[in-house]
Amino acid sequence: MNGFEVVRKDLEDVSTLFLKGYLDAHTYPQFESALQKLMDERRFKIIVNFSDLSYISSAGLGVFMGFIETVRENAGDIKLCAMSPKVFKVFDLLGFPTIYDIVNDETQAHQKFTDGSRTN
Amino acid sequence: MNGFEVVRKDLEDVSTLFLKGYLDAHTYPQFESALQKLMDERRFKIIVNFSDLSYISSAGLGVFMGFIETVRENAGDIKLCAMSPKVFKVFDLLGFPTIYDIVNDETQAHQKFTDGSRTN
Amino acid sequence: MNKNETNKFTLKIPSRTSNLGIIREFIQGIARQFGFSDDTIGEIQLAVDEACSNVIKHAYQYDNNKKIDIMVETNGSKLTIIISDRGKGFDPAKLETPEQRLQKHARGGLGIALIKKVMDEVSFDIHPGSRNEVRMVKYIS
Amino acid sequence: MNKNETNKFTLKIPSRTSNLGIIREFIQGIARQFGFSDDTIGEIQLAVDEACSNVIKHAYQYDNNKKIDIMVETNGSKLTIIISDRGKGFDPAKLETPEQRLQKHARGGLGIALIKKVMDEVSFDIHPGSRNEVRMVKYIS
Ligand SMILES: Nc1ncnc2c1ncn2[C@@H]1O[C@H](COP(=O)(O)OP(=O)(O)O)[C@@H](O)[C@H]1O
Ligand SMILES: Nc1ncnc2c1ncn2[C@@H]1O[C@H](COP(=O)(O)OP(=O)(O)O)[C@@H](O)[C@H]1O
Repeated sequence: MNGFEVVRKDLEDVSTLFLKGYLDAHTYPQFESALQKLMDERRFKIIVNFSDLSYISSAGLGVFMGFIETVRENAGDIKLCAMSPKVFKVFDLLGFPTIYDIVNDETQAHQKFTDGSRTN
Repeated sequence: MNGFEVVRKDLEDVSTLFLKGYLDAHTYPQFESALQKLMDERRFKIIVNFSDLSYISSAGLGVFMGFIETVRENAGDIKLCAMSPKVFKVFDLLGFPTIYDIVNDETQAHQKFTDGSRTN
Repeated sequence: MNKNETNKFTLKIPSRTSNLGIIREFIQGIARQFGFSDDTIGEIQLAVDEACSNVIKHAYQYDNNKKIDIMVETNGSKLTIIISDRGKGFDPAKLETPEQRLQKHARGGLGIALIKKVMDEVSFDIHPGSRNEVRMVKYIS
Repeated sequence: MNKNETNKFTLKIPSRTSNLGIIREFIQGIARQFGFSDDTIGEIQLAVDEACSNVIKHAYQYDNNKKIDIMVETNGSKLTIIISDRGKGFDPAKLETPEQRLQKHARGGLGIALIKKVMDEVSFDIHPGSRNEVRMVKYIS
């Protein structure tokens, strides 16, 4: 039940990671290695789709903090989309929306890359 | 979550009790008093509809055992219907199907009263 | 979770029927994590509910101030649960069968029979007044 | 459950991240029974998860043989949770704010901030090597 899964899909130069289940201090290394793999392949335009994520703790948030600098230094970004209100709340409580683009769905996330815009 | 509810519906001389939620050593007195009320009103043709019952323990089974004699002595019966496989299993493990009519749905339960038949 | 590592939980919980739901959820969390199917989880929850209901009713006669001790251990292919009380105890060899109870239309007396039907191993260790234990085991395939 | 009666649970659980899911389910059972909304249950689960993750990582440095002690008490309008360890302790006054962490793009350092945001009261009682406690309270309206 409290399992976790990451599925990746690439579309041109944008990679999307679909997160499913429970992202906590037990499961975050799986997410970390999916992101590390993208770094190794030099794919820096990343969308994380949260639609199937039931739970996140600070261990999950920490993963974003660990990669965002490298990603942005390489003209990329991590766009976050499709969070449930429960998951969004955790990001919001810690002020992530001022640092990260968090949008409603994947289409909007792709748009952000096409427009080249970033909220902050 | 682990709450319990009984709703009663009368149709002519047959009374149906709908059980909802979790029937255990904590909640069985509610079911018992619903049956006691039927006894007081001398309504002995009883259907128990389990379709919304998520859980039953032996405390719930004991309630049936406490009333069945009185009910049958008064030319009535308790017909059980619409059990989930999980709930049926508990009745089955203890041999209830040889003592009680357990049928698929309420229509069949009413039929049993109309036909005047009893399995055992 | 590495299945070959022993994972042992102990829970102390007030002896109240209103806590049975919490006990069932606690057991569900462990049994699911260990990998049992939903059907089997339901059986294990039932066995634990029955044993705890017995402690609340028979060992502590609804005295809310008493505590139930629940120990759950997962190890290899085996989930072991020990439920213990400090009540008056009983003689497990002297219980009627469910068939006898049912034929008599006697109320109750089915809990231990259910535990035995759904668990793979059930044993009792009775020391009236000091420590009465029911120990039950379920194997995972 | 009579809300004005104290209901106190204690759980001892091996210090392993694979047990975090079980801990969250245990907390959910109690918080739901007490009458909290699903949103609030989620917050309480998160706070407990964070505190236990800290014990596993910082107090016991992933040593599986250690145990986390969790005490949960419901009483009146109040749920109190105490999570304790026997590790090296820390100085809760010397933590950076989440804003500082985020601006630095520093990894981690957000757990205790989250606990403080979602719980109504949070306090620490630190005795390095013997007993370090985080105590948190949530009121029910
Ligand atoms: N923990 C216990 N302490 C004392 N007596 C017990 C305990 N568990 C079971 N018993 C005895 O065993 C009997 C059978 O238990 P059980 O099969 O669960 O049925 P019931 O609880 O409905 O009587 C009880 O009636 C009681 O006398
Ligand atoms: N139970 C504990 N034992 C020892 N140190 C702790 C404990 N809990 C927290 N700490 C210390 O407080 C710091 C901040 O904790 P936290 O905000 O949860 O962030 P993180 O765990 O990501 O570092 C930790 O880095 C650690 O040094």
